[in-house]
Amino acid sequence: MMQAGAASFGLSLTAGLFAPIPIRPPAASTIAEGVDKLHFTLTGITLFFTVIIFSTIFYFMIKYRRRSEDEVPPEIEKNLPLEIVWTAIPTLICFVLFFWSARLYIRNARPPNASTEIFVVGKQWMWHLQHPEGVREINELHVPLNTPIKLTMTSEDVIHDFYIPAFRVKKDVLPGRYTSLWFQATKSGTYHIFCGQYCGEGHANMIGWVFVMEPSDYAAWLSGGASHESMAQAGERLFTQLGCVTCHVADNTGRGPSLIGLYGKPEKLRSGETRIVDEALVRQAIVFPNSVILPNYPPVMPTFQGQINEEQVLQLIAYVKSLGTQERTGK
Amino acid sequence: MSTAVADIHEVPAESRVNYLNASYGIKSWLFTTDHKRIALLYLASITFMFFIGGAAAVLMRIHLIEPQGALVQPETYNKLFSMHGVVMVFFFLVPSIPATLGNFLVPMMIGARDLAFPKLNLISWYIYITGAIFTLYAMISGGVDTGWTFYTPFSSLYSQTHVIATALGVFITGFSSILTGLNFIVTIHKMRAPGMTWFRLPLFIWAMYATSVIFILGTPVVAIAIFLVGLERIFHVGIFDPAVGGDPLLFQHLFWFYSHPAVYIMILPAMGVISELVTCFSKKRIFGYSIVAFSSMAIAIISFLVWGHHMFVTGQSVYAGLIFSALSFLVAIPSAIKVFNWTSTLYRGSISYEAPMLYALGFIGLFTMGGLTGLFLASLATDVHLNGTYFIVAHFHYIMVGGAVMGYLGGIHFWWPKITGRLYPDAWARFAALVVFVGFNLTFFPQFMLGYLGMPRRYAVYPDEFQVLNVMSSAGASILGVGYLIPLIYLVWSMRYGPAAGPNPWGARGLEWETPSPPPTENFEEIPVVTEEAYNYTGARQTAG
Amino acid sequence: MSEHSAQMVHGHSPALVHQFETEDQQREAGSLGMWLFLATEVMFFGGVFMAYIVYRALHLPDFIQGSHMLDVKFGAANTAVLICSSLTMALAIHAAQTGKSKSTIITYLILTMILGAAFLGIKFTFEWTSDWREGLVPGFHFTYGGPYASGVQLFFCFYFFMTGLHALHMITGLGLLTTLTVMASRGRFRAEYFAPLENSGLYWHFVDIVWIFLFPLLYLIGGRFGGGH
Amino acid sequence: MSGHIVPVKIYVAVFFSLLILTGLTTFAAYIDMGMTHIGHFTIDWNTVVALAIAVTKMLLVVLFFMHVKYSPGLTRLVVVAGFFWLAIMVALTLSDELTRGWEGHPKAWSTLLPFLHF
Repeated sequence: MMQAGAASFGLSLTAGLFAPIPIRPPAASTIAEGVDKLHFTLTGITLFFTVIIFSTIFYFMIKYRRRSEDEVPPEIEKNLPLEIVWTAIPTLICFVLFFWSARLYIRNARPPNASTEIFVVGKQWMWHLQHPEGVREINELHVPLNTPIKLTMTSEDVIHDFYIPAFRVKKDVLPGRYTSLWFQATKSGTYHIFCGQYCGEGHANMIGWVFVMEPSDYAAWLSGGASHESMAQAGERLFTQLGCVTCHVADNTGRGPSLIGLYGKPEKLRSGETRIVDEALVRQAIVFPNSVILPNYPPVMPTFQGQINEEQVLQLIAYVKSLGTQERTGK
Repeated sequence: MSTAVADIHEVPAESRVNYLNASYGIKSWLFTTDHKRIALLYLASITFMFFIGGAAAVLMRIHLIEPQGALVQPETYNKLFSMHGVVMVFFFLVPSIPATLGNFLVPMMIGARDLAFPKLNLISWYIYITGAIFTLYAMISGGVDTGWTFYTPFSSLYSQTHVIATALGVFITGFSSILTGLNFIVTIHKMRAPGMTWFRLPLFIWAMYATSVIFILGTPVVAIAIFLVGLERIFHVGIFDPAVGGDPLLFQHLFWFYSHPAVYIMILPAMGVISELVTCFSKKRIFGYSIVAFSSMAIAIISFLVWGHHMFVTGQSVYAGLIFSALSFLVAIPSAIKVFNWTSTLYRGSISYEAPMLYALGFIGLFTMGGLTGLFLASLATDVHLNGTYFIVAHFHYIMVGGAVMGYLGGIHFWWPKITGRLYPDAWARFAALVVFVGFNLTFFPQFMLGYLGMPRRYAVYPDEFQVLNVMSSAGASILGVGYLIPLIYLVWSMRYGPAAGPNPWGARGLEWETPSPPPTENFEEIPVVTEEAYNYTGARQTAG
Repeated sequence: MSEHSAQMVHGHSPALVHQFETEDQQREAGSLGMWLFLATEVMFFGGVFMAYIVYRALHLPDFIQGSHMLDVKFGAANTAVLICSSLTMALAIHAAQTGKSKSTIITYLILTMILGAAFLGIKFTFEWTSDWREGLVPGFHFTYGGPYASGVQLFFCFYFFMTGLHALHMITGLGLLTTLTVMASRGRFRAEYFAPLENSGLYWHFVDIVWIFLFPLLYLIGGRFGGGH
Repeated sequence: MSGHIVPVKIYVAVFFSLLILTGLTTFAAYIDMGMTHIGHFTIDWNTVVALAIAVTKMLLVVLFFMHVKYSPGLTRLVVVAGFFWLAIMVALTLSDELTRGWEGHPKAWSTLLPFLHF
C-alpha cells in the first residue's frame, strides 16, 4: 500500500511537475558548452552501463531463477579473456576521459592575457567586489558581454567559494591567499552567484547576482553614479597615509626598495630564491615583510597585518602594479 | 568441507549451550571477550547511532521542503547536517560492517576460536562508546556546526559551537577503528584453520583484510589532523591560521588522506558481503575469485592515492589536480571489475530471491550508479562545476547508503539466523528491501539533478527554482525512513518469536554455517580442517548427495 | 570462561590463552600486532612530520631562526641518552632470551628506566623550563618579538607538539617498563617466553627512532653556522 | 624467526655507530654546505646530510635492535608498508604544496601545453 502510494505520488510529481524542471542550468559562458558536452558524455556512459548491468541482472534473475531445490548449476571456471576485456574497456574509457577533462580544465583555469581584472573579497557572509576603475559592489557583479573577466579573490575570514553555475566556474576563496578564476560571458542576463564552500551560519545567504550587460551598457553603468577614484588611486592614497612612501622612495634613496618598475618582473630574494613580483608576493610583503626581503635591504619593515583589510591590500597592490609599468630608475 | 560435522545439528537451539545463553546478566555482556557478544554490543550501539543520524536527516529533509526553510533556523540546520555527517560517518558507517559482521564472522569464517586479541576487542568497543559519549554530549549541549569535514579555519577559529567535544569524540573513536583493524589483520594472518589457505578464504575475509589496512594506516592521520584543530582552537597558535602563516589547505590534505580511503572502509566490507550473498543465492562459485580478491586489495591501496580530488577547486595547484585526477580514474577499474564478476556469477546459476539477495542485487545496481557518477567528479572540468553541490551529496549517498547500507542490511539479514538462531519473516523482509530501494532512489536521484542545476550543498535556504526537486527528494526520504524502520521491528520481533533457524537455513557454504545457530562460545567443537575452496556449491552437493 | 577448559584440552603452558592453538602462534600474533601498532604510530607521527615539512618549506628562514634559539647540546645529549637506553633495552631482551637470571633482566630494565627518566629530566628541567622563561611557549607564554615572530611561533608550536607527543610516548614506555620489571621480578620471563619484553622493546626502540629524526629536524635546521642564509 | 639470538657484540657495535653518527650529524650542522637552486626547487645540503644520517641511524636501530634483519618477511612487509604509506602522504601532499606558486609564472602554463596539443 505504501509502495502504491509512493508510486502514485512519484507519478503525479513526474507528470505535473517534471515539465518545468530544466535539465541543465543556463549556459552563459564560453566554458559552459565544453563542460556540458563532457557532462552529457559522462551521463551517456553512466546510462549505458547502468542499463547494461540492470538489464543483465533482470535477464539472469528471470532466466536462471531457481526452479527446484535440487538443481545443480554448472561449474563455470573463470574466463580470462573476458576478464581482460572488461578490465581493458573501463581502462580505455578512463584514459580518454582523463585527457579530455584535463585539457578542458587547463583551458578553463588559464585566464587569457587580455582579461579585465575584478577583485573579490569574501567575508562572512557577503561578497565585496571592486572594479579597477574603483566601482565597488556588494553581492552583485556587473560584467560586460563577450569580454574575458578575471576575478582575483581572497577572504577576510574563513574559506568561501565563488560559484556561478551558469558559467560552470567555481573556485574557493581562501584567507591569506589569492585564487583566481576567469570567464567570458556569452549571454546577457542575470545569473546566480553562490558560496560553494560551507562558511558558517549565513552560508546559504551568501549569494548574489551576476549581471551580464552589453559592453555599451556596462560602460554607462561603470561611469554612472558618483565619481570614483580608481583602485590604484585609492592605493596611492593609502600608500601615503600608511607612511609607506617614507621608505619606498621613488628615486630609490629610502630604506626600502623603490617600487617603480618592480611589478611583474622576477626578483632574487635574500633567501636565494627568485620570484616573480605578483599579487601574492606584494601581499606577502605587506603582511609578512621579513619573508620576502630583497638583498641589500635591512629587514626593518613592520607588518601591516590587522591594520588594513583585504580590500585595502588589493588597492595597494593595484597601486604597486600601476608603478610597475613605469621605467625603473636604477639601483 | 570440513571434518567438524557432528550430530549437534539435531539438538534444538534452546537446550544447547551457545554463546547467548552461556552466561547471563549485564556483567556477562559488559565484560565479555567473546567476539560474537562484542559484535552484538556494537550492533546495538551503531543501530542507536544510526537512528540518531537518521533523525537528523529526517529533520533536514522536512526543513528543505520550503525554499525559505520549513522547520528551523539556518543555525540549527547547520548543526543538523553536521550531526548527521559526524554520526553517520564516524559512528555508523565506518564501524558498521567491520565491527558487527566482521567481529562476528572473521574468526568463524577462518575457523578460529576468537580474534587474536579478545580483550583488545572489548577495549575497542569501550573506546567507541567513549567517543560516542563525547559526540552525543556535544550534540545535547548545543551541537556543532562545522560539518563532518571540520574545515579550518572555520572549525579552529570561527565556529562558536562545541567543536572540541565533537573533535575529541571523533579522535577517540578513531582508536577503536585502529585496534579493530589491527586485530583483524593479525587474526587473518595467524589464526586460519589448517588448510585455510589465502585463496580458500571467503571474499568477505579479503574485504575485511583490505578494510583493516585502511583502518590502521589511514585513521592515525585523521586523528592527528583533528587533534591539531583542537590545539589550534584552544591555544590559537596558528597551525592552520593563515594570519600566522598557517595553511588551511594542509588540514584538508591530512583530513582527506584518511577520509577518502574511509569511503572504501565503508564500501569494501559491503562488497565482501555481496560476494557471499550472490554466491549463496545463485548456488555458484564466484566468477573470477582471485580477481575479485585482488581488486579488493587494489582498491584499498589506490584509495590512498586519490584524496586530492576532493580539493580540485579549493586552491590546490593545477599540477596536483592533474595527478589526483589521473589516479582517481584508476580506482574505477577494480570497482568495475567487481561489478562485472558479480553479474557474471548469476549466469546459469540457480537464483532464489530471499531478502538478502534482494539487498545484494539492489547493491549492485546502486553501486554501479554511484561508481559511474564518480567519474564526473574524477573528471577535472566537470568536477569544477559539480564540486560542493548536491551532485556530490547524491553521489556519495549512492555509494554509502545505496552501497554500504544496502550491503550492511543484506549481511544482517543473511547472518541473522546464525547470530540469533532465529528466522525473521521473509515476506516482510523482501517488502522492506523493496521499500528501501524505491525510497532510496526517490530521495537521491533528484539530488543529482539539483547538483547539476547548481544547488550548493549545506544550504539552509535556497532559491525557489530548486523547490520541486527538493520536495521530491523529501518525499522519497519519508519512504526510505519507513523502509529502515520495518526491519528494526521484525528483527527485534524475531529474536523472541521467530522460528528456530537451524545451522544453515540458506544452504550456504562456509565454516560459519557448519556450527550450530547460535554458535557455541568456542565457535567450533574442534578446529576444522579445510580441504576445498570457498563457495563450493556445485561440488558440495555431489559429495553430500 | 573457557580459558581453563581450553588449556586442559590442549595441555599447554599457563601463558597460552584459549584462542591460540600453540605458543608459537601466540608469540607470532603478539609480535605482528606490535608491528602493526608501530605502523599506525608511523602514520600518527607522520601526520605531524608532514605538517612540519610543509611549514618548513613555506617558512624556512623563520624555522631556521627558531631552531637557532634551541640549545643543541641538550638535543645531542638527549640523543645519546636515548641510544644508551635502546642498548640496555636490547640487552634486557638478550638476557631473557639467553636464560640469564632474573636479576640481570631487572638490572637492564631499571637502567633503561633511569636513562628514560634522564631524557625526560633534561627535556623538562633544562629545555622546556628555560623556553618558558624566555617566553617561547606559544599559546601560554609567547613574548618573542624579534624577526620572523609569527614563523618562529609556528616553529615553537611544532617543537612543543612534537617533543610533547614524543615525551608522552616516553612516559607510556616508562609505564610499560615498570610493568615488565614487576613481571621479571615474579620470574615470568624464561628463554621460551619473553614476548611482553620483546614487544615492549620494539615500542621503546620506535620511540628512540622518532627522536633520531626530531633531533636534526628541530635542532639542526639549515645548519648552525651564522644566522642562516 | 624471532627466536634468533643477536650476539652482544653486534649490539655494542651498533650502539657505538649510533653515538658516532650522532656526533657526526651535530658536527655537520656547523659546516655551511650551501644550497643548490634547481628551477623551483631549493636543495639545502645541510638538511640532506642530516636526514641521510638520521635514516642510517634508523636503519641500524630497526635492523639490529628491533631484529628486523632476522625477522620473517611479514614483519618486513609491515615495516616497509608503514614507511611506504608515509611516503605516499608526503609525496602527494607536496605535489600540491610545492607547485602551488607555479601558476603565477607565465611560463608555468607552457609545461602543461602537451595536454592542450595532443
